[in-house]
Amino acid sequence: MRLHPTDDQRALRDSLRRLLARRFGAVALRAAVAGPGLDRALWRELGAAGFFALRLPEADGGVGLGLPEAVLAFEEAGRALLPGPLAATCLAAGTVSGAATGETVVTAVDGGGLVEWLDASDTVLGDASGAVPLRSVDPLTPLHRVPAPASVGPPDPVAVLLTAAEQLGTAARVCELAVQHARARKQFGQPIGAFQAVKHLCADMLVRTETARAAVYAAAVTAGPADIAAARLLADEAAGRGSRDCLQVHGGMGFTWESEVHLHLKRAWVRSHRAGGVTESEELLAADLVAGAG
Amino acid sequence: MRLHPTDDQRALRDSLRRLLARRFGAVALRAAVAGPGLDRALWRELGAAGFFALRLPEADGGVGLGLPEAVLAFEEAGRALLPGPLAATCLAAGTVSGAATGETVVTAVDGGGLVEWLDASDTVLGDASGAVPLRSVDPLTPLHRVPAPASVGPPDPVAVLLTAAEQLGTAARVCELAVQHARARKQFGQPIGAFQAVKHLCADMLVRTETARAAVYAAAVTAGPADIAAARLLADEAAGRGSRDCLQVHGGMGFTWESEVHLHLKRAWVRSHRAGGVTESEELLAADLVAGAG
Amino acid sequence: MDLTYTPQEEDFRARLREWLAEVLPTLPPKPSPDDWPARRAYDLGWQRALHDAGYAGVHWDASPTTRLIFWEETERAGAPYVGANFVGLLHAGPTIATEGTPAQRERWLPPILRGEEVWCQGFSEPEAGSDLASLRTRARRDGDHYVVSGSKLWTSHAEVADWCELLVRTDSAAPRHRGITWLAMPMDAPGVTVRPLRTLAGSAEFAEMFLDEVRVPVADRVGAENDGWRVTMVTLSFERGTAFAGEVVACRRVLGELAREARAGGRWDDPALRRRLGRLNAEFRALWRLVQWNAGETETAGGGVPGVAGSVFKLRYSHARQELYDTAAAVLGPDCLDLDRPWVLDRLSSLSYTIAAGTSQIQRTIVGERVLGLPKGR
Amino acid sequence: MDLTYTPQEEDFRARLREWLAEVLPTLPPKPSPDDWPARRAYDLGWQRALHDAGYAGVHWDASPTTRLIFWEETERAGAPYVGANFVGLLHAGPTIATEGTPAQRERWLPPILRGEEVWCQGFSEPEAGSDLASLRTRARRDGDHYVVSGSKLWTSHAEVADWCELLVRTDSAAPRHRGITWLAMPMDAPGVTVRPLRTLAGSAEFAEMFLDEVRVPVADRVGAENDGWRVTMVTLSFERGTAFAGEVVACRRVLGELAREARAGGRWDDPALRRRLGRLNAEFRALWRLVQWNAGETETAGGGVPGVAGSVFKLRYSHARQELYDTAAAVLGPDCLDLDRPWVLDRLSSLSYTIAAGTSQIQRTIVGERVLGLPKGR
Repeated sequence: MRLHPTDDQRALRDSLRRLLARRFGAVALRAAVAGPGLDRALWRELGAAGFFALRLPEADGGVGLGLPEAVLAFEEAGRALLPGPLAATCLAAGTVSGAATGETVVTAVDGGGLVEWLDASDTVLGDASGAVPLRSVDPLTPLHRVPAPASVGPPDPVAVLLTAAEQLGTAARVCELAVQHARARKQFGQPIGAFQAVKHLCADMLVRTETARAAVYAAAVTAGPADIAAARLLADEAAGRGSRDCLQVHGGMGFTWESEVHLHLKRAWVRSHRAGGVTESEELLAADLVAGAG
Repeated sequence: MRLHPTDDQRALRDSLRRLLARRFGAVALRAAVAGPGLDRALWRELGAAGFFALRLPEADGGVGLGLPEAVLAFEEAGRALLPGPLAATCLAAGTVSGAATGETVVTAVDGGGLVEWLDASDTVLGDASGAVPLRSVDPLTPLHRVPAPASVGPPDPVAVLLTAAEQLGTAARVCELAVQHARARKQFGQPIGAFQAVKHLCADMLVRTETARAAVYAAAVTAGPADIAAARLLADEAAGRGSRDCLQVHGGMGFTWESEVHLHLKRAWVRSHRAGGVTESEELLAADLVAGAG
Repeated sequence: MDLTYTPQEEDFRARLREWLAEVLPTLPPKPSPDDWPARRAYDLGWQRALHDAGYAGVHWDASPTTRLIFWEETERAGAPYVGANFVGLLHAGPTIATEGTPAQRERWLPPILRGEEVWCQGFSEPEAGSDLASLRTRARRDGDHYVVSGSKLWTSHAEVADWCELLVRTDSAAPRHRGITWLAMPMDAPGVTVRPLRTLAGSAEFAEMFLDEVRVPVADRVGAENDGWRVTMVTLSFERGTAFAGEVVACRRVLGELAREARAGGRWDDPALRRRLGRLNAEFRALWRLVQWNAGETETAGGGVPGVAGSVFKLRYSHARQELYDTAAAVLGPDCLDLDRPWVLDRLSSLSYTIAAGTSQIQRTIVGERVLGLPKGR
Repeated sequence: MDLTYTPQEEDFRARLREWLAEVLPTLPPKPSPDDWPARRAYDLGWQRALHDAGYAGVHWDASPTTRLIFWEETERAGAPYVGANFVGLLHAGPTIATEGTPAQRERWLPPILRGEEVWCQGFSEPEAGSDLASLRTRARRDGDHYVVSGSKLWTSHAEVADWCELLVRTDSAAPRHRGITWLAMPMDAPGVTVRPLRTLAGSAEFAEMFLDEVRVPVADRVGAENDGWRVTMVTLSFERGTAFAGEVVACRRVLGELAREARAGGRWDDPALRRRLGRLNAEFRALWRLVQWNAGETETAGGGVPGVAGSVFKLRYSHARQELYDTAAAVLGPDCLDLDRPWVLDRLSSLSYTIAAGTSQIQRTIVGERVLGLPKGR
């Protein structure tokens, strides 16, 4: 029993982190904010690296790995603020032609009626008729809203878990950013991270991140609905509160449009509304407590 | 417009504070914890000082003052952890003979079914038949529970406000205790109050206390139900969280039975269940937002 | 404890209310947020109207209670915000009024009150935020001028300002708080470059300002050389007590709108959301009482801790305002991701409340040390 | 990422479970909390039973995963707590095992494992709580003895202990962390006075201990003179990773009981309470995963921050446990004021979780400095 990623899993994570650093680093991120649009070349490169086909059996042209590997990949995507309907395309690999290779970009109508990246996608799953564009709070996630979304069943647990993994990536990244800033920025003659008020904010960010990490990784192993719901709640909290605390640590510096921090907060907000939102997960976990108890 | 107590009001408050310091100081408090029981001599002394008859018109033998003075008196009682069914007796002055003078101790069945100091009281308002004693969490508040309390109307707003005033007294007192300890206690070569983690806990205690104070005093002036509900919520929070923060600042020292801190926390818990509890106040304030809006 | 207003105050309120009812419908339409010259003209026009009606000096001369009534009534009536007049009316002006020479007061104060000149604030720097006293913008004497070089950050309305209240370092050998001087710098002086600073809310309210050998006459120094820190602190907390009165009124209005939106949208049936709104009602009622408390605080200290006003209010209010807009997001559901819906942009803006004008961390230290008397750390 | 157990571990679990099912029904009834001698006998008896069945050394010899299974299964089965054996098994014992001489190991370890001797901990002092290194209890050499004077606080099971692991100052001139020595002191030595310390929960789990010229043989010193701080730190975090496994299992059981109580009492219809219980379910599931994570952490560090185990877990768990019992109070309503109702006393006890064994404030500093590498304050 070892919840830590294996050597192979870490190698996969590291190679994806390198790919994203090379193809979607700080400069590319800023360019994407300035001129939104999906980078299809990057999308195909991700496809070639197996990003969308991780869980597809090798017989079907996939990588033949499992949820743990997908979770690590999505954690990296979250860390890098990689834009696009990643989860929808990943889930469509194997059913929608070209999704696995990154040729086809697939989006989906969410239960709440939102559709991400509708204009940039080749295929949309669900009924998006009458969809109207919103002015999205997240400059890297164009949104449409379907006026009267068809009542759908409970969200796909895998979609919930992959979203949680992205939130975990944000949580880990904003903790890193806060610590970097707290070490470098000096006020009152010392790095601000030497002040307990800042140091303890950072510590709490790490605690939330590592607790969420344990929950997300375990849910990737068990794939149980309650474990996934728990992972979602913990990761949402770690990403949302973490981004805010990171902003607080950055002070005025984090409020500039050029800063990466607010992009994490806004993306965390977008993700927290996916797949039923947190209330649905809370209710599932409440019901789980009395399940089988009559 | 000046929400601060007037000179007369401060004189009244100061004289009551002196009376309580003399008659119910640290030694008497500890003795009361060791051997519970209502000090009838003190009760009569309070009566003689006008504590129960503050709001009774002079024509009826009262002091002829108003809610503001009663609130200041109850704040002092809360500060001192004065035991006994103070609010019930105060509300009964003018209707129950001897209540105003402190000769008669009056308790009441609360809406939630609890009765404080039943055995020590001369008169009980409401139907206490079948009341069974609890083992009270607060060593200075004996409790009975009525098995099936008669459905009562909404709580008397004055009772709610006087309870809020007691909570304010606790909030102010635990803030003082925390600051005293943080100044005196040295660890790592300096007073612990020099550490931001402790200093900021204390600052937040003060912020909660002073915000609650403004709300409680204003409610005493307007006597409006929404103002009173707001005062209750703010004062409950200031007392409950303040007591806990005070405990945290005291570290191990606050955990001894001899410490005053836990008595404030326990009394704050008892008070938070009086008169409908906080949920009722929250609902009243929610309804207030849409009142008259159709 | 007294919440009644004097007949004079009630009269002031009645006259103000009457005047607002008359004048507001005659105002030109609000300019676009991106049209800076139009915004300047609009804000100055409003100040001129206030001046002509006798309300220009309310912040400087009137009692705190009168000021509170002024903010309350203008917000209730939906009058324009102080806008571009903020620094002139609420900071530089009072500083000059207190510390300036008669000639300086005569030169600068009337144009502020009449709505003729806009001021901006050149205090913060890239390396001097919370620790303002570490500012590095240098000024050296050259005859009867100072020559100023450095950069400033978070300067609001810099694009349309006529004057800048500027803190510069005139003695780099002196202890941090000593070698600072307060200057009035004309924004059209050669060497001043202003670059808009876009915030996370997407707007460009603020600017960076670069100063390259800018010449400022010694005669435009307020207070003594190297005494600028004290000069600034005299008025830095000016208006803290009551200037938020309007904002609290605005928050309470938003809260009512939220409750009605929740009822219309069906979310009112969720008791958790309803109680959260109820708690916010308590919160903003209490904050309003705290504003009233603070208005009375300038007289002799009574119950409560004296001097508690500014930082206590700011700590509580910053948090409450963020919670207000987080609750708005809960009311909106997925629509909270749409910048065109009400409150969404406000939610983004509210994120700065725990940072701007002293972070919550700094405020807690102030409360801990100056109000509670806790010792400074080593 | 792997949550499967090895066949050996599964076998261990199965045999343990079987043995527990056999032995637990044969245990004598639990003694009254106030009957100290009976509690000592009960706790030692249970340790003896574990020893005879081959489980005594599980904390010292087995893998972290095996220890986790041990805590999980004993808690699930409702086995007795470690009780009076706590310090011997989980602190003094491992310290002696690591740092003691062969003769010391032979003298002290077997009686701990066999359930024959009880140890208590003499670390904290009235003036040395969070800042343990400031301890003042002095020991001076007198021939082949130390002569110890001072006082200790929060010594649990002192009334029934045979030995005390004692930290004393042997060099008051040395830097704080240097002049400290670790001694094993017999509790029946002349000059030892124990006074019970009643806590806010009304119980007397703890004691104060006064030492007046107590003579301790130099031979009973573990480690070198003045090296006691290092000796202690070697094992202070021992078991942090997995020792809480049983408590997390217990909290999850309580949570299920709370949900059922809420359903029975009608409060389940309140969505706010229901969701709060749902959140706690997430919380304790995650804490369980963190325990499992920590069990795997002793091997080479993988993803996540290495060394994160103890303090991260304690910070989160302390808060979660307090929230659990606060939620219990919400489920109970006014009955939460009745000490005879379940969870009410636990709520009081849970208040110490953010203080005992390092306050949350101290833990955050540890995480900030040792894990995140943030600088120390001046």
